[in-house]
Amino acid sequence: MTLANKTADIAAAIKLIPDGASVMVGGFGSPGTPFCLIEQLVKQGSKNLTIIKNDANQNDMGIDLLLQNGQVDKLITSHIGLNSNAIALMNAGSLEVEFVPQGILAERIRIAGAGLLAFVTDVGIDTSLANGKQTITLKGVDGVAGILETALSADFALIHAARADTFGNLSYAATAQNFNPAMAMAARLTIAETTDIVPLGDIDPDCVHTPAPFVDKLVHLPELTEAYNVIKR
Amino acid sequence: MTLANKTADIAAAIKLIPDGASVMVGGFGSPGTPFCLIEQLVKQGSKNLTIIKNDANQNDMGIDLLLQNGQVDKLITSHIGLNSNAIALMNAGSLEVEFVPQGILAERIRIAGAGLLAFVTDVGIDTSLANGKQTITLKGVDGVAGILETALSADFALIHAARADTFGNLSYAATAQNFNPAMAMAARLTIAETTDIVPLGDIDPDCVHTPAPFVDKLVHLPELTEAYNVIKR
Amino acid sequence: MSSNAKSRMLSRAAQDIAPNMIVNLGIGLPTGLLQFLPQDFPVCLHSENGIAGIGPQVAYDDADRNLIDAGGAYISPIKGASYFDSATSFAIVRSGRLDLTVLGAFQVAANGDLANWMIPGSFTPGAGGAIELAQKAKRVIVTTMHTDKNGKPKIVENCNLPLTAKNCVNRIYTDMAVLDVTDNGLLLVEIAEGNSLQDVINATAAPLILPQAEPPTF
Amino acid sequence: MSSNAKSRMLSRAAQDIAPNMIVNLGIGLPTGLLQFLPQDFPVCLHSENGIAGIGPQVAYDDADRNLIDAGGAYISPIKGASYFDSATSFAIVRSGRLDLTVLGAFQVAANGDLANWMIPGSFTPGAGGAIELAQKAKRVIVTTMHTDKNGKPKIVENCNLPLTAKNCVNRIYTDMAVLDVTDNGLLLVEIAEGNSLQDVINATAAPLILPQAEPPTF
Repeated sequence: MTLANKTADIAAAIKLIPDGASVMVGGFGSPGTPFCLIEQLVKQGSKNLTIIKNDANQNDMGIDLLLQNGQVDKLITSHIGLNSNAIALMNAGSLEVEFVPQGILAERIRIAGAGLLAFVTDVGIDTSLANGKQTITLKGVDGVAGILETALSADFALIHAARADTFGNLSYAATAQNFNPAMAMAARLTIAETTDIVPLGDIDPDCVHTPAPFVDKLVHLPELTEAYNVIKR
Repeated sequence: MTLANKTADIAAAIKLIPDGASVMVGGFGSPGTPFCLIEQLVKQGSKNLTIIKNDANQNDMGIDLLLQNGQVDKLITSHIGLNSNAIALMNAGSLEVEFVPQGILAERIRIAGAGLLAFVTDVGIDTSLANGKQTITLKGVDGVAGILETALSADFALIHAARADTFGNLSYAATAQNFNPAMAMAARLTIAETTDIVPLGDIDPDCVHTPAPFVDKLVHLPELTEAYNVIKR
Repeated sequence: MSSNAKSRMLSRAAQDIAPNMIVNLGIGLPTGLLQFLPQDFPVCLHSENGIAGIGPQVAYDDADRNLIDAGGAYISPIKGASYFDSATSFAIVRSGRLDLTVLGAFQVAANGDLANWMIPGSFTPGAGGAIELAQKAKRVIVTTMHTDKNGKPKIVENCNLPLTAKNCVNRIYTDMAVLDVTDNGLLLVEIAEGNSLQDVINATAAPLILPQAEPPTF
Repeated sequence: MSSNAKSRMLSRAAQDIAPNMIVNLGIGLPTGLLQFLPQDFPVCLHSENGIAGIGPQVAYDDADRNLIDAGGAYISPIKGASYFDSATSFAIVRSGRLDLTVLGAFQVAANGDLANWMIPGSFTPGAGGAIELAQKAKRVIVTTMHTDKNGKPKIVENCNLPLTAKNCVNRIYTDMAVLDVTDNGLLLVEIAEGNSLQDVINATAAPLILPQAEPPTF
């Protein structure tokens, strides 16, 4: 038995993303953000996107470039406090923002990746976060048990990995892991970028973070650009 | 900052398990089964246990020793086909068995470990597996969406790891991983056994399978007994 | 089933595996398909106990005690394999990443219902991972003897055993025939050498849609 | 707040960290507690972006670009650290593995309600991980200035800002006092040096339960 080679040209991979697509983007702050894939999506200009990302990066980098370029209709996120442009767009009514508590966001994505429909949690049950959400009572238990949080899937996931083999097994470095594993699972088509594509067998099967069945396209980056460095403040 | 040393004597660790406890036991077949912790529990003789394990091991090994010793009231499992003793006890009415589809069992455990209450799935929705279970309709969606599967937690988890550091970071080998990571998360007290306890810093933080916050007690095994070898057939 | 008939069935079923599929082979007969794939065939074999990239089985003396498939056979990984926990393994299954699963059967119904995990009163081992495999793989094929050891048909109009999953089977390979589950019922696709059309009809407890021309043999 | 008052507050709050706790320090003021722990103090610091075992912050030039805390500061791991994904990180939080979290606040109510993520109409950045930290850590302490920059009390009878979590705060450390949330309301535990009892009462918009004896200073 042998395994498929999933390496692809960056333009060809991003070309798959049409107007109106929903796109998950890995990263928590800068670490794990697929800056090169995002920049290609900016260059390509796909419009009316729904972007799902933990945060909105900082001004002038990462998904802020998509926001500034008017490509995004809706952002599903946990926190945009470091991006004043995103806050301004939201306040001006030109960007719809759905806020989700961070761990609930991660779990809604993971649940979708696990092929499940929803989960029940007591997180936020006594606050305005529960407004408008379906509540669930459990058989044999008095009172409302929790809020129903629905699975969050997407058409595409853009992933940044430290390392990949040609079949698409991925490993991440330190806190660059964050949302990438769950997003790779939850998208109908997952595109991963990395500077380090190694031959089959060069990643210890015990040290694979994202198994290749979750990865569809693999883009080789010749080098990391300046954006990958955490911003000085 | 330094980190706690969680190593414990096997007798002292298992002593914590009282009569009537619910105990998750890692392993799928032999790989990942904590045979030594189980044997200590047999020696100790705690009674009226609820055991949660993917399978019932094979006759005369692993949790079959607990079954034969009359220590188990209830077994929650996905498959007991390789243990004729377990099937006989079940048919005789002296062992209550709750069958759960394997992936649903894994997810009910993981959901508990993730501090959530339940999840919704369409798995088994059109079969007798749905009998007696709560069904859920989703707001704005016609018809029944799925079955509510509740989180499955336990008082204790018994885990077999290939390697651990003294703080309790665990790594597993090959398919011995199986149910161990989710069970370590889902128990109120997690006891892990391993032959290989290494100093802090000797496990690459990127290659930790079960982070130490999920592990409470760490038992050092001087060696693996014959039971750890997959049975010849 | 003669070992010839079995080989012919498995060899024919192996043709259902297209290049670069992700495939889960159920315990028992289905695992036997492997021997009929070319050695360098591009396919990723998944086993629900936590591996993608299964290679050849290995003898006990060479076995890694931590490395088995879901049936308990000692296996080797191919280059590019990955190991993962059970929750992730079934995330692969339920999220539709399996292109194909090959399962055994107690009964298959004309509408694709599958019963393969329980014979009430005689055999109740639990379903293991079969329910999710049957319900969630993109394509589900069954390899089975056409009749049980008492000669009773296993392909039936309606299953009377508890179902593994409804309406899930796409194709059935037996020692006697290849059958497709269609919206209109079971279509006879091929007949195994040495069997007549009437043999197949007699051994099947569901109506068969017959092709216009003489069905090819395999 | 003078840097003296701030140091005093953080130094006092640091005493809330018992040996071998697993602790999450919120963004901003709470991170400052670290400098008041002995260098070899046994504690596991968790950050929700995916690390347990945070060590000292590092300068930009020495930073690993893949290694930050949830506030974006460059950090180092201590020996025995682990990295994990966001879903696992919040599994640690929601399953009650955090012994303690230290959070900032816009408002804290007499019953322990916390508001720290949204000022409608002026600041809506999203809650990040605060909701789950506040609701699920075994012990929740708040470090905050006693009043906002306009001198308005932040400790109130009832929050009028959207809540992060209800009834979650156990103790409040400010530049003026230490207050415990009890079933009967806020108990004044200690007063910061240089403040009178009346100063604290004046700066607090909720009734205070006063100790029998003169409260100690810190």
